[in-house]
Amino acid sequence: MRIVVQADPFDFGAEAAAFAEGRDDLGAVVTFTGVVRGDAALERMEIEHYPGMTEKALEQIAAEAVRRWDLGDVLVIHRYGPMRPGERIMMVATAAAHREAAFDSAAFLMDYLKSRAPFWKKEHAADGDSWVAARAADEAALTRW
Amino acid sequence: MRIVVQADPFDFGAEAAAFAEGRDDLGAVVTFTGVVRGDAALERMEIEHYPGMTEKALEQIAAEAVRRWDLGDVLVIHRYGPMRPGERIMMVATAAAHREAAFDSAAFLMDYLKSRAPFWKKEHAADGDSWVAARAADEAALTRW
Amino acid sequence: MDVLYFAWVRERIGLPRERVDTSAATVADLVAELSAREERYAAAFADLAALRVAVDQELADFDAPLAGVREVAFFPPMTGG
Amino acid sequence: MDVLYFAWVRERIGLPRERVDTSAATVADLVAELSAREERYAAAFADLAALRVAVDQELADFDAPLAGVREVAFFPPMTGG
Repeated sequence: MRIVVQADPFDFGAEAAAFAEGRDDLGAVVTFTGVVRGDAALERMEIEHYPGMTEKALEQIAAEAVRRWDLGDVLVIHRYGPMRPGERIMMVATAAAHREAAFDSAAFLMDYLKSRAPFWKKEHAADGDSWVAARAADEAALTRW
Repeated sequence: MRIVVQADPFDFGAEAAAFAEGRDDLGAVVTFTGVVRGDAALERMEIEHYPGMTEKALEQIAAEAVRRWDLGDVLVIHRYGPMRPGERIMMVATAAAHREAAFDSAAFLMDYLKSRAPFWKKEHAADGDSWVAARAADEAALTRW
Repeated sequence: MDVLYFAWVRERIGLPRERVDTSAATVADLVAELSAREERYAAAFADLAALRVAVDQELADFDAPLAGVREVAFFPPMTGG
Repeated sequence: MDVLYFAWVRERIGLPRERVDTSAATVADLVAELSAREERYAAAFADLAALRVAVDQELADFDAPLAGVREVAFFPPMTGG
């Protein structure tokens, strides 16, 4: 299990390739990557976080995934600070013997990370700045677990 | 949409990094990778396929995913021939505006690929060879879509 | 038409493909015709529930008609991914 | 104790953290105490349904007790991922 919170970009290809590499007990690997979506007006996205609590919250969420599914490995990387449209914000990766556990645990990590890890997105656009509002659908997604 | 059927290994890290790279309309990217699981006795796995029909079946499955979800891109790579435990057999990748579509379509592709694309696995072990039997759970998984 | 065999069906029949001249109306008729030929065919086709069939590279049922068909393939349930 | 503010709560109050000497028994008491101080606090805490709170870096409710607590943080619903 590896949890990384950093301002710098991460190398998604290298992280994906190294995750669970050569492990022959894990038949299924799932990755999810979040990317800054842009529209004509968006100049940059700024992610604020709560140093200390962020790492703790991500570790608790990952530990809960490991408790619920039989996972061979879990990776969470999340950036903070300024990012441009098209840049990768974060990734999770899960590895399990079979695909159901790998898919479900990755979706679980994302649902909890969205609504329970202390990150806040602010959009800086040509026509002004605004904090991204939490989606009701994201809070509702937690009830399925 | 890209469908690749080949005997050679593929570079998972490079494929994952290149998929939907820089697309700022796609906030969510999911990958699934299947790996040869080993146990003490397994020496190698051999995958047989049906040239011509394989490509056609994978294209139909990917087209159906694009019809059901609003996907910005889809990738399917599947190998055939001999492989050793720990080697990557195949991958799928999906990209969408939001995570629900990316997760669901990747799981859909895997469920259909498992039971509807003409691949057959044979295990070569120290104590003999055997064809891998289809799992009832894999056929049952199709009913959820 | 061309008849193709994959995985253990290929191994049991002993060849990957063959040219078959037939007037069988359906896949099931073709199966009956081949099974009558030789024991190895009868053995391969003994349990149709354990077999899948593709007609011109599309999955089909055993009652699928063969008129105009160029290629029929028999194989066990697929195990990709 | 240390009181931290994030996102628009931080902007509205005008600072990221401060040291508060308080005898508030619960988070809700602390909110009432801060709101009584100055208009910017009252504005930030006007709608508690739009706020979340963490006590010693764990998500908590507004009725959570503050005895022995070192750090309380206020922020809007989270939007990571």
